[in-house]
Amino acid sequence: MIKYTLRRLLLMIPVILGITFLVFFILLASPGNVAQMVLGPEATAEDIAMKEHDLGLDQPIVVQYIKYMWNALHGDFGTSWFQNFNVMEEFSHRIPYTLSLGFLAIGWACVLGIPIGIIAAVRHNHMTDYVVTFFSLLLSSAPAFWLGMMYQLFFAQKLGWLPASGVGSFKYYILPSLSLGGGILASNARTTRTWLLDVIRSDYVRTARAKGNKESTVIVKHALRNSLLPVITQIGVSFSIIMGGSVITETVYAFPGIGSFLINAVKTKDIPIVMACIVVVAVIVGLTNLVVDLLYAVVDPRVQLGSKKG
Amino acid sequence: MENLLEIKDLYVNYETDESVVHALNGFTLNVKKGETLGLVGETGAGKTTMCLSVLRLLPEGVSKVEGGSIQYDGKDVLSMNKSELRQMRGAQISMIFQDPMTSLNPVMRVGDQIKEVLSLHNPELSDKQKDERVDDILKLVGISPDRKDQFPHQFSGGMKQRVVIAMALVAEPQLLLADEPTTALDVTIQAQILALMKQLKEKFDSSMILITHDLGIVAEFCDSVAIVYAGEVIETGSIEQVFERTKNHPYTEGLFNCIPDLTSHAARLTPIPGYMADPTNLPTGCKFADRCGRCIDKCRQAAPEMVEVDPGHFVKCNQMEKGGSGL
Amino acid sequence: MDMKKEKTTSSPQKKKSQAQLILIRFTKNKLAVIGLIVLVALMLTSLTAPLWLDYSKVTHQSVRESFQTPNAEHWFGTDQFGRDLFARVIYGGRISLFAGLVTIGIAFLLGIILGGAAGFFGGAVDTVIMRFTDILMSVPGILLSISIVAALGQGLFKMLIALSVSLIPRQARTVRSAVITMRGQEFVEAARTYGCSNFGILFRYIIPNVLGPLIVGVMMGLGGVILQIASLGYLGIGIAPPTPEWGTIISENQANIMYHMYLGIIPGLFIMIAVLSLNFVGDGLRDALDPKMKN
Amino acid sequence: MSEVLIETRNLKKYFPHKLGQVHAVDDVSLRICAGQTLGVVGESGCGKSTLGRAIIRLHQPTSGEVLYKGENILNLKGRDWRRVQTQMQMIFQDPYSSLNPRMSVKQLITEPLRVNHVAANKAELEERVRSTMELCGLPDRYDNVYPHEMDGGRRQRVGLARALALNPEFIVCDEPVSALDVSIQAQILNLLMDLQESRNLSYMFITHDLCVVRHISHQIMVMYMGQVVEYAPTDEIFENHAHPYTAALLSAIPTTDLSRRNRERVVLKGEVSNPINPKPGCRFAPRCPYASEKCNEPQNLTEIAPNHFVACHECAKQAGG
Repeated sequence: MIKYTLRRLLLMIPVILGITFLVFFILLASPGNVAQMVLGPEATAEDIAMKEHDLGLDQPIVVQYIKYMWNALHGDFGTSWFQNFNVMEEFSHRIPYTLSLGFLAIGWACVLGIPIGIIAAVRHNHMTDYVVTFFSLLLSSAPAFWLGMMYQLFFAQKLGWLPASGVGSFKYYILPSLSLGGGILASNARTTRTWLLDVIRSDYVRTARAKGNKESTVIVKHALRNSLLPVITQIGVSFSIIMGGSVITETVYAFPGIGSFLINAVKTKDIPIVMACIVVVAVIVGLTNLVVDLLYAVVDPRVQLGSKKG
Repeated sequence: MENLLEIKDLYVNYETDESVVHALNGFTLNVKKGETLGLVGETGAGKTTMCLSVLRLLPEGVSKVEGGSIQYDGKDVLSMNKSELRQMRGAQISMIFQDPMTSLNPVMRVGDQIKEVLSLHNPELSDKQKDERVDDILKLVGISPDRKDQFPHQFSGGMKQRVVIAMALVAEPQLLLADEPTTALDVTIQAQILALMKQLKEKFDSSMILITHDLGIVAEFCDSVAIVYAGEVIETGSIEQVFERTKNHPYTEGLFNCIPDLTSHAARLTPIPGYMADPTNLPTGCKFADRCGRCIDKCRQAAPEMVEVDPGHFVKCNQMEKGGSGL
Repeated sequence: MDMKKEKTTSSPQKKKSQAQLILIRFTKNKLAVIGLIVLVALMLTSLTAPLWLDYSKVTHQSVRESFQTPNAEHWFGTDQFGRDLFARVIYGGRISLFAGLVTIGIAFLLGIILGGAAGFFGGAVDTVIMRFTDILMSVPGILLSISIVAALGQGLFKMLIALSVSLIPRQARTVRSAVITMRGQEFVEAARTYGCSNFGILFRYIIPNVLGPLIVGVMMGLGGVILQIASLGYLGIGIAPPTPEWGTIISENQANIMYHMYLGIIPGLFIMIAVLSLNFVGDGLRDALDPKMKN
Repeated sequence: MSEVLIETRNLKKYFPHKLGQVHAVDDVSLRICAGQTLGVVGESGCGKSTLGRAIIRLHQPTSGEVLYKGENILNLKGRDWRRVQTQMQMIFQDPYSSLNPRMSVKQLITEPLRVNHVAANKAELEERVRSTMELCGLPDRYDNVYPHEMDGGRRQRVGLARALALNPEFIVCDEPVSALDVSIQAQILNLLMDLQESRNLSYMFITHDLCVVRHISHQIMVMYMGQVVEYAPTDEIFENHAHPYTAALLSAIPTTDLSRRNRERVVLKGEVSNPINPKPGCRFAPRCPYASEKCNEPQNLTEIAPNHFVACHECAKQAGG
């Protein structure tokens, strides 16, 4: 187990280097003079040259990248070009918010999504099945930001049950996490339903019935565990979607995570923040995928750790 | 010996969105206590449907029992309620499925899957006693008990089928339904498994229906045989009577001729002409008429009745008379 | 013998051809049919929009008519500048559907080329392409698109690039796994025995058999792209205003939806209906194509 | 004996595996004469399918030679290889996955002709497809019937017609009747034998079913875990086989002849061992009732009777070879 985890961690490094270099290259190799943007339109030529020297923009991109990554390794993600605060410091405040929102959203998606999927599968071809399929498709077709706005409009502004935006006690997390996790809740329900239907038709479930088991035991003890395997992989994939979604949901709810932080940085081309965001998210997604794979190996005896390709 | 299982005139259909499949059309079969009956038929003859009907495991919504009765040990299976059915399955009648690769729960230990049968049907046993029973049955089927904590994927095809047999026999059922237990296995492993099943059947003195498409297996492992074609039993009798090959149903005769048997030196096999009867639109009268060399008009109009050509040897053919060979 | 083998196919009289079978199964799925009708209606209205709704109505401002709730003259009411919401939503649809189709088209084509090559040739080609997709997929798609917009700036064309870059890896992955399963089939081996070339096998044997599930993937993918376009629009980094786009319309009116709910609800509903109908059609098509789903 | 059509010398095919090499086909030398059928028999995993595919270079062999009419074909390229390739065809076991579901019967049979540009013009192409379909019992109303509309027996006829379209001289039949019902099986076997007589075809008939192989082959080769254990004319194998594995195979086959019902049986113990990096010597030793120390040395095929080879020093000694 540990050997496998170490190997996976080592394998994550080239991936993170790859994505960071790619984004770094795209951001810096793009048209438009960055220093000009930072100083504003009336800056003189030598101001721009001096600024470029400060930011090290005059060196070849590869050198800048190596310098950037070297600092990043030591936890120094540089300072923001526009508000010149230390990026890492700002991030350390914001990351806990984004993570807690993400985990809560995944929590809703599992706690509500999986049981709904099970009910839909067990009541196959009945009314409940059609209702569940319809609503889960509805939920995953609605844009996350619009969903957020609608929750905000009804539950916060019109009914006043929950705060509309900002952050504070747990109540502030409910609406954002529900709208962030809505799409995942729908796909969890659908995956559970499809796989449970498949497993119910399999031979070993028929054997379980032929032994004299009650239908409920057959479903819970035999069918369910086998159908949860693909759902776990689904949760792994959905965590990276959640990280993406948080950018939007945090903007709707003015939630102080790294998501909303990224949007302003993008508009002003504040490279250090965008880069820091990419690195942090890549690490988080990489770690969660690893955790999900370990969980999968625990649940499914057929998976031998180590023999799985990296 | 009175009959343990009596199936009389059973009709079962499958309704799909395109067509209705008539899987069983007046299926009649009796199994005596302690008897090993071989059930022979080709793909789509209704062999598996029969087993699933006896255990009432037919897929709901798609399948429908149109008529007929199934009597097990004097009780009417079709009118049993859920709890009676559950007591019957696994304890009175148990089933061995064809493909060992998919018949075991892949994420559950082998020992636990066998023990589950005991906890269902022998709740009075303590946990320790159940473990002992599991170890005994595993030894009996030739698997060392210390492998009981392993998972199905760690066993080969042959070993998996031994686990399935252990699971089917651990509650000592009276009737064992074996649906092509060795088709998916190699011939040397098949010999081991069939020898094992014969030995265990005698040990537990249970009756068995061995379903196969291989007449050779029936000749070597069964006491009596029933030949099935298009959802109907068209010939039944003891092994000696049927394999004597003098008073067979034309289809049985056709089967004998087209099997490349070890001892036959014929230059060419004589195949049965034509193709399987289509279960979605079965002909009136005898269903084998189109492929039968000796078909006469009567065969196409009137559905044949079972005729007793010899005591205990029945053939469903319009051209056979009671006691005589007729052909 | 399980149920499937129990049903032998009939004697050789002409059965319904494959296409008819798929059509029958598709029409049996009510939701899919409704989805198709709605989709076609949406496509037609936005395609023919210039014919019956001139563009000026989209930009025409009149303070006097601002914040009108949906009425006879302005079917969807007007926004704070008095612009007709109905015209903006219809023209917004043009952009979303057009951009969506182009993006999913690019992703589909490159997906087939990359995924097909990786799946079919395997070995070094496969590892290189797969490692590259691993890198691109290590970060959520929308983050990738956002960074590309940050680099290239805003605009329709730039957004198309940003979106397709985040879509190509997923599409390549699906194509690759479909090709790998198909490559193992015996009819591909048979094609090799009579000397069919690699390209012949890929395009005459593998791609035709893989197209079915791929089209379902494109349907679902298109829904996802429309959502992403709207999200970028909402975040203000999509298509530069004043070009009407569903996402931008919602973000423009976000401040006023407290008292003028229709301004927020109607464009949102349009996005949902478009994506929902795409998902229904995709769902229906997948069940129709997959013979296993009998009952 | 007519001239030798196909010959292999020390043919080997190893597959790479995480833990080493799987010796699928290990040093196989065989000869097939024109118009003759060689039956290759063995249980699953013995390498018989790989052998068939290696001979027609569907799998490129690791080492050894394959001679077609005396010419080694393993490193032929371009036009020369194409010329030989059209002479060697194959039919497959699973009638459901060996036909492209997207093509009608006519297209399926035309494919080989189209790919090799064999027919001068369209009319000749049509005529050739028509005659091949007729030959395999497929009337022309099947032209635009699709594989999913036919049952196993008819699909196998289409597979055969596709193989015959190029008028090959040699066909590898990989378990062509195993997936079919008994009554349909007999039809396909008779068709294969009739075609052999009328067109002087030679077959390599691969199967696990000894009864079927007895009926159709002139010579039989028994394989176990990639190695040839016994190789002899058909009657020699059935009447006086020497190798214990052949004996076990024969005794395990259930027969409808009631007199043989309680014959003395050779029931093998244990299971096939692990094929990765096998030790030298006889791989059947762990399950063989007569295993001895000498079995660990490599066994070579010794001729104990005219054309009857066996790879076991013990049996060779007993048969006085």
